[in-house]
Amino acid sequence: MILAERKPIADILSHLGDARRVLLVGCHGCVTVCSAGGQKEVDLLVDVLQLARKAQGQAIEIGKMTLERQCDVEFLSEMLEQAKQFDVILSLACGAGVQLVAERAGSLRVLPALNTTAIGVSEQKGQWGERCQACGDCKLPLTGGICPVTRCSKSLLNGPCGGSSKGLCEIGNGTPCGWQLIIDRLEVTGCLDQYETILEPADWSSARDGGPRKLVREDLK
Amino acid sequence: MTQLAKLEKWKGTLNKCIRCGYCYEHCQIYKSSRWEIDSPRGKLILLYGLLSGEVEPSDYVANKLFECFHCNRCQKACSSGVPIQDVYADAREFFLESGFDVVGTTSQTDHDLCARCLNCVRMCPHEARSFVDGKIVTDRLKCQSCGSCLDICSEKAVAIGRGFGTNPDELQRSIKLFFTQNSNAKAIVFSCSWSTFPGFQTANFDEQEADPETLTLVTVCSGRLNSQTVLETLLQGAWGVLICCCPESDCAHGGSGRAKARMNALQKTLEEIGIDPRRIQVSEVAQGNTKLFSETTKKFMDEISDLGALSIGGKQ
Amino acid sequence: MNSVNIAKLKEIVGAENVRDNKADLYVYGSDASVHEAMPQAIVRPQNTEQVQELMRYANSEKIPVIPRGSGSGMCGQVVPVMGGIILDMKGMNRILEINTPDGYCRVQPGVVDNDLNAALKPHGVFYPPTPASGVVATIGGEIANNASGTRAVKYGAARDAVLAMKVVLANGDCVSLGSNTRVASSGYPLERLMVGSEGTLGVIVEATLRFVPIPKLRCLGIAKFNTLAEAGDAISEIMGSGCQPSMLELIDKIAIVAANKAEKLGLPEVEAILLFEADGMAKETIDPEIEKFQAICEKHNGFGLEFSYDEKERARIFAGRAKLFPSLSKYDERLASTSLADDMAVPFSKMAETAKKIHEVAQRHGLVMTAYGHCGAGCMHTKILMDTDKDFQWEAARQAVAEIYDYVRSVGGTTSAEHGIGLSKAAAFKAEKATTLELMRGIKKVFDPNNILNPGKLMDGPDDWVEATRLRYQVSKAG
Amino acid sequence: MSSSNLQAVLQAGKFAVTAEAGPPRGVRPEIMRDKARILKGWVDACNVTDNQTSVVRMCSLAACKILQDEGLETVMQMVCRDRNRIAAQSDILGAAALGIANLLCLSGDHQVFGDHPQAKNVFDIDSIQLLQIATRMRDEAKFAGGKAVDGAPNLFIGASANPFADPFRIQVPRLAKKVAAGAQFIQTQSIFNLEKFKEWMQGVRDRGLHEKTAILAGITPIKSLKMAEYMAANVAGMDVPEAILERIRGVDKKEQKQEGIKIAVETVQQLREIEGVRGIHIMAIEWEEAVPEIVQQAGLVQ
Repeated sequence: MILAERKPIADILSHLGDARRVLLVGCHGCVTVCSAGGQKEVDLLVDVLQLARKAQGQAIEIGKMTLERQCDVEFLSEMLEQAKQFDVILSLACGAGVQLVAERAGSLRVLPALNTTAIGVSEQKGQWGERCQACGDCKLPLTGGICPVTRCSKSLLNGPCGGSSKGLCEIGNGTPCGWQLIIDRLEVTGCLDQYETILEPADWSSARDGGPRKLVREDLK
Repeated sequence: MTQLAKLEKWKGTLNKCIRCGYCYEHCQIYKSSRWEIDSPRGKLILLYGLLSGEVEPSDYVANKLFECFHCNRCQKACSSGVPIQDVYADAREFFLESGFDVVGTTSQTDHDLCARCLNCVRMCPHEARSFVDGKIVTDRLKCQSCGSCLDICSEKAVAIGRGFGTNPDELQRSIKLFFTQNSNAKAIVFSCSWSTFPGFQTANFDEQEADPETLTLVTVCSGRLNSQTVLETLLQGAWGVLICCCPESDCAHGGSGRAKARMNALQKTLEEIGIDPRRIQVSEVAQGNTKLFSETTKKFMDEISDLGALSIGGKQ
Repeated sequence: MNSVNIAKLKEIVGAENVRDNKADLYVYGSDASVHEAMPQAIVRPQNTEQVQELMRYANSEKIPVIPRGSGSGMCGQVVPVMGGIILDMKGMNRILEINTPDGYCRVQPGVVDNDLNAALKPHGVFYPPTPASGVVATIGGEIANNASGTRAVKYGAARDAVLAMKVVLANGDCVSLGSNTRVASSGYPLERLMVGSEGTLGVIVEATLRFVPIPKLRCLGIAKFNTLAEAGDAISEIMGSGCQPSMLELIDKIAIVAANKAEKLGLPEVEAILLFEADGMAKETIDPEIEKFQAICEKHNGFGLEFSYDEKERARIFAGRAKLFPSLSKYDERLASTSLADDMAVPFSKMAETAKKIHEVAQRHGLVMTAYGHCGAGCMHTKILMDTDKDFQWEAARQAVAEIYDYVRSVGGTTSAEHGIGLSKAAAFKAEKATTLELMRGIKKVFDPNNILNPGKLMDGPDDWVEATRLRYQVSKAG
Repeated sequence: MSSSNLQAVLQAGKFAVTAEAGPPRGVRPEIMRDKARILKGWVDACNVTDNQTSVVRMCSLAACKILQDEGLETVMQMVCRDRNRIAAQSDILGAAALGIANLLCLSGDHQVFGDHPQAKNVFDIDSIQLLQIATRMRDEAKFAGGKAVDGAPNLFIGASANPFADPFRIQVPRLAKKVAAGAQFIQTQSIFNLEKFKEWMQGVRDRGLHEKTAILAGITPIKSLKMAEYMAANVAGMDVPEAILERIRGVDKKEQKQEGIKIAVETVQQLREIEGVRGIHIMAIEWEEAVPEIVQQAGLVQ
């Protein structure tokens, strides 16, 4: 899923400036699964904004909706209609959703309430971790199913570097060494011999470096 | 063992219940409804009637046995030594096996709203929630109605069958009423039902008799109290919110730890928006420690009285 | 049994305050006694007007009405032997007024005793009866049964604390009895007649109660005796000593064993234990009394004497007595504690003798009976610990109860000190009050011509309580 | 054959000695010239670090040129953190053009350690891929993209190795990869745990790698207890046994430097006995004066 977490309230308030009528829009998609932008989080943010404005002695009028998803135009139309009576839309969607709304919100300012961080998985209660950088040329077949681009802090294709110690990466905060995970996987799947083949420099043109990607399926047009 | 046989073995024990009613004051469910069938004594009498044939098993009767917050205060208070929770457990098994599909106070999931994010499955301290055939299912024998899953759900798809005054909407209704009716109202004290709360059983004051500054509300496990209820309390005009929970070591549901983590996050948010974080406080009060409960409340009230009301504008 | 129009009841009190399904009826069909019966409906009135309307309806249809507090009575006072409607008074549970200058408070009947005292505490006063069941009993129930407790020896029973009340009669009229004054001599004190009338004369909808200041200091002592007689002599001498104990409790050996098991107290399992307490404003006045009590106990071979002012210490000393009633179930795994011959009142000097008599009767009938009570007030409690499944045990119990009350009458005692008559003590009551039964029935006729208020109790109570109702225990005809 | 003196020394079977110098965090060349004067004559070549620990310093290319002009042969270190394959090849051409004879290919420390943790890192290629690219430019005069190089950069190419990093069982295979990619010489991480190093060298010899590449054993003289404890606790992949720390703790604060030199010299002498060790690489961080002392005391003067 796409991982995201709420921006610090102080930032949201400063971005809102003195906008009086704010429409909060949640999303039932990934941001609900990682407890960042679902209905509960919208309701909570409504209360926090009201309290904040009350503390600052400024009025605020808040509308709230939670859409099925904000990354499909069809789900936006009704909300955009209602948004006309507001000064600004504060979207709790991931970065993609916020932008699709912004592209269609005409003169209305659209602000993100979340920081989108990664494509990832839920690792345990209250903890999610990044798994994929969307490089467009999946390396997993070569590394036992563990991604060197994402899980290694230096995206080494021929790791580990000299800083790997006791299974952890040199950058600390408990980050596991990507290549330790890869080597363990290769070993357990009986493919450790693959380790000594040198992986050629990657072709990054399919990744973000090649410019914003577009996925076109002629067969579905 | 035939289903009824499972209860048969408790007949001797049920005789031990002398129906003295000393368990009434301990049961949050009875105190909320005040119908005697909702008290531990009432439920034991029902089981007795089941064994003697004077009461037919029915959804209504089965549901009574599933309406319990497992706080175990009745069993602890029963000097006749009736192992009430063990009797209940067998009775629940009997009802489920006999096909009575009742929910009582166990947690239920609205499958249309549910985003299948499984956060509630991970949250459940009793492993009572699981994902089966595309749906979240509650094991009603394991569920202890502690409500840990209540707040974690981003879709607000999780609900406790019947709250007896402890569900979020019920709490918010009591809070709203308290602030509209009492000019002197200042704060809400949320207490979990294991942690001590004042002995008021069922009496309440006539309006002019007392104009209390605080209202104590029971949330069953403090881990079930959701952040929004606390914020809405401040929005209602509360000067502060105090949460009394059990010491973490005593909490059977891991609720104390969660309550502290959740309120800690809220305090940071308050700080960010210029409101003094001391307006939300969590403190541990072990079960039965009435003295500590009132001392804690008093200290809290002194502190927020200095802070004054959440005035409009200016440093809070 | 006349049929009850449930829709009418719902019209009067609102659907959410009426229950008529079998499960609820079954639960409300019993109290802490050995009896049970099925009511036809349970109604929870919210105010006096609703009670009046209910009574007008019931009176017109001649449907029995049984007012009920928490149902903690031990003799079947609220068991609906004639069916009918149970008035669950817990719907009327407001504390209406605390008037410290005039020294009284006004409460509705559904207020629980402990809650009232919790509300009075900040004012430095308490409602005196303080029965052990104060954790659950309601004021209405306590008044209907003239409840009292450990402190009755100094502060009296419910009847001494009730100044006035509002009562709804069988015909629905609401009358005010008594006055909010400490003393009154204005005709028949009908409010005192209502106290102890067990719901047979009217429905109490409001009561004005006197309260007494919480003493600054309390000192509780304990003395152990090797024989009941010695304890009994100590009781009489203490009561005659000119000192005023605020509590004087007797506990016999069986009660001690049960308390030890239930609360793991480790009390010495002697024949008798006396608990004596004196309270007041200053140590100077309390110490002499405590020393006097100690001296009297020692004179009668009392030993293991302790006393303390400290709250925690006092709670420890009192622990054995505090929850004795439920603890008796722990005496023996096979036996259940039943409320039979559960209380009686005898002159102080006869307390020890009565306890001995109880043990002797129990022995003869192959039963286990304990004797304990507020001996300072002459109130003796017993319980029969029996195997409730054995038919012969019930017959033995019936004979034992009859013999005990014959003895009580012979020493000038009375059938009940505080628990009331209900069903299980009706026979003894009728024997004791034989000469005034007609007088009482006349009064009942005036108050309740159609006999709808808690019929089949007191003067109309059964002669043989074993057959009076289906005993709530499953009495298998075996053995 | 490149014009590298280091390569010549190694090929002549002599025990090579290299050192390391960190360029200044400014523009003054004389700082490098001072270091040249200290090291000249004592070492066969001197490494110049490339923004070590992600801290901005004068670039390795310029600093090497300054040392070369002082007559001191250099080893230009190149990390993959700060440049993609285009910049890497362009710097290689520049180095060759300016007569720099040796290249050390490194992955580089993560920018979180340095003074610009907000920076975007590159890592277009890793150290092994850089070895391949540099070797191909030299041997086939071809760029990574396949086009011809106008005059091949004749460099003596090496890499680093850390016998103390985890997982230990992969360190020898990893060395084999580096050798296959073109590593002609290897400078190892600082050695304090000789047992572990010997175990690693055994693995190297078992695969005959010690004949395919020249292994120079890394030495860091301990300057102070604080530095030693820091290295032990905070530098990932650095193994400083408790015994070494005890030795430093055992001497008076003023003596700690001398004790550091003593340990270094002892280590060198033991390293010389290990079959397959073809020289040592002295990393005297900001303490260049220690190099002549160690070389002299360890009897390494040619």
